[in-house]
Amino acid sequence: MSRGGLDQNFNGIKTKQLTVQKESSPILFKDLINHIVENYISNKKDLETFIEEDTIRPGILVLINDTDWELEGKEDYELENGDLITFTSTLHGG
Amino acid sequence: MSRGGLDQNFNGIKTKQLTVQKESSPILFKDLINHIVENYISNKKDLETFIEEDTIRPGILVLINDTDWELEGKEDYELENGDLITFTSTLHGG
Amino acid sequence: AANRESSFSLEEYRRYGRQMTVPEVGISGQVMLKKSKILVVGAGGLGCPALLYLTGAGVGKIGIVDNDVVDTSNLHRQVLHTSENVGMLKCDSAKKYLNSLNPHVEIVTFPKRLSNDNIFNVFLSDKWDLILDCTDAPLTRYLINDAAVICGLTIVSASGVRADGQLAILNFQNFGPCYRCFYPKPPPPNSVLSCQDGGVIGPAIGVMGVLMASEAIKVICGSYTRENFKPFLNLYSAYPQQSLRTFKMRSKVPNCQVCSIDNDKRIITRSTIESNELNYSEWCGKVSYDVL
Amino acid sequence: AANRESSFSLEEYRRYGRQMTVPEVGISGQVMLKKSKILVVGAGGLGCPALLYLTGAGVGKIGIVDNDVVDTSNLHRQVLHTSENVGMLKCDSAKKYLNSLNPHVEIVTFPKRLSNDNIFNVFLSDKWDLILDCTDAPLTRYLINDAAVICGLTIVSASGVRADGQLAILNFQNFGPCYRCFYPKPPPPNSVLSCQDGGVIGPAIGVMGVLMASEAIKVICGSYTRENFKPFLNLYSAYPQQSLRTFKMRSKVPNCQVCSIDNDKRIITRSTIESNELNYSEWCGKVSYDVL
Ligand SMILES: [Zn+2]
Ligand SMILES: [Zn+2]
Repeated sequence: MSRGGLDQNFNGIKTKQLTVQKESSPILFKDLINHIVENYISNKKDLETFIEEDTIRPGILVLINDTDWELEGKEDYELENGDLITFTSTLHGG
Repeated sequence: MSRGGLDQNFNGIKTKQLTVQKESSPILFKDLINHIVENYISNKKDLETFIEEDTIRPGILVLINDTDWELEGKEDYELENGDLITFTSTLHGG
Repeated sequence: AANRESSFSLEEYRRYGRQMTVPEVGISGQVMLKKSKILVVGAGGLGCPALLYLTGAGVGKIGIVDNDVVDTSNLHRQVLHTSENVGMLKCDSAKKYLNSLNPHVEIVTFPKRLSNDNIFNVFLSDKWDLILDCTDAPLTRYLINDAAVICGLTIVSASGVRADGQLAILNFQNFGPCYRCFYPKPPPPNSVLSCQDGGVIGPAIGVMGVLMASEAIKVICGSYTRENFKPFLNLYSAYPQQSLRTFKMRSKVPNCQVCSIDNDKRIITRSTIESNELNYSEWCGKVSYDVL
Repeated sequence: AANRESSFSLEEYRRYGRQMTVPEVGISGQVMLKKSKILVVGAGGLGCPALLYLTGAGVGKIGIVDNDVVDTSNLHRQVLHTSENVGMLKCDSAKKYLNSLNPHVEIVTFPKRLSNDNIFNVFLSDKWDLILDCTDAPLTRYLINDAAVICGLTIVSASGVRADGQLAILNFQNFGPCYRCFYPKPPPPNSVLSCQDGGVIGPAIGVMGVLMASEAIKVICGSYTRENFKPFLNLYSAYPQQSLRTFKMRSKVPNCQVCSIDNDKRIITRSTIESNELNYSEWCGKVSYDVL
């Protein structure tokens, strides 16, 4: 699910299978964001690194399967079963 | 469709979209082999490199999507629309 | 200089023959390589392998920017330097080896740390065809990106930490997206994203440097054109299985602060940089900083 | 030798510190690297980068097998050799640089071409933990595979031509498939698959060598176990977009002529090799040859 620095936010978990439930379909990307914030981010500082103005911080790349979420409608993307979501930030080493 | 030396057999074509037609379904891998032999292999020497005893030569690896065809039933694998088939042989450089 | 003429000596034919017979390079590509000038910023974990393969490939002129000296802790991954060269400037250590690898390549060094004050001098010191960003400090990436966009230069950019890496081609022919299009905002200072020292496995960062050399060859030889270039990001991971994934990325962002087509949106300019209005301060160890 | 003890000097802590902080290696992995002995066959396009990163990483002992001398036409991709070393044995040229990169690593050389007569001497010359097959002649790959299986050695094997490469781990702990499981039959002589000289782009073969070093580190540090190891084949391609695909491969083939669990099926043995019953003759330039 996450890679490149960001896995620190999630206790070092790199790939995780999530089940997001909601009363009415479709399930949108913004529902996934809420689900992650509520269930996987434990402290406030990590929250600030990940979220800004109720969406993913602009410094973080969100990739839906093999495509930048900017090309997929961002928060309004309709999640499909089996979608692979990758979060990545700039890496700082060289 | 092909990579690593074998593309020489197909006039340097590396990836090609094929439409295999047959009167009755399912279309099996062996139908694809016949289709390739009939339509894409121009001379006898190339045929010997590719085919032996009516199937793919044992020195050639056949990969169906991300899996060795040995794990997928070989000639009897039922082709699905959009399957990516890769042929590769041992490469000889280092 | 004589070594950037378009004809080859017999020795050069021998040296590059195996590479010229590959259709994607060809003799015409070899000529383009010989005529090209590439500026490599950073002679560390990424720069070492990139420099080795670019020098081997016969790039005409290579500039190396690095003000750091070789330290023992570098040597597990910065394989162009040796134990005997500990304490020497990395750009000098690199130049010495590269000259003996391929005397046909002109190597020039810039033993300085890029800053608001000197980056345009360095980037405009010659007609560079391409910048390789092999640096290890995120804010330097913004500085390099901004100056390259303003100078109209394409960047091959990579980075890595632990066992992972990223690679992208930025500002391709002033037409592809830039670093700020991808990352408009640096992570907050002292966050887990910025200051950790995660360590790094030698061949994991090494592979990124070699991939950069391949991309540089592809850019110089004209494999990418405005017609076929699609913005992308590669993610490499060494574990559990080595993988290199390719992501289709956004185009140039219309309101990007440095590369926007719209003049009014482009608030980062040479003068805002050189006047120090824009402060690319140190990434770590400061509670606040001021970067656009 | 003293340099394979499990304690580290302060200099070694400094040298490997950045690598030891990566959890996948750790201090225990660094100890395993120091205690390990790796035999690298071929100091060419694959061997050069693999040797650089394995030496940097602090493998205890490295053997280099190569009877070839450095030629100008090698230098675009065999970046561990220099123009000054043209004419020198590749294993000597490599050893000289590697000693100065990391004096803690013991480098031994075997300036010979592996053959039916000498391969067991070389493979049994020490307690090697791993073989890297960095050779460029397909029939040598069969010879190395057969001897490694018979000696119970795991192989990290890669190859490449033009802009493409392959990588696999073979005979993993005498449990994974071997080269003959994948390729039971070599292509017919003089076919397009065997004799063409396709040329090669430096960083395309270079990347394969660096990937081999990563796999070697993973094998030595115990990242792969009998429980988690899944047979795989990596295919790298530099064009149009750099890609590294991973394919899930067959397990050990029951009737493999060299690695079968069934004694009766294993018709390739040390004695069939040493008696020259099995003739791994030259790949090209012969109309017929006799290999199982
Ligand atoms: Zn931009
Ligand atoms: Zn076998």
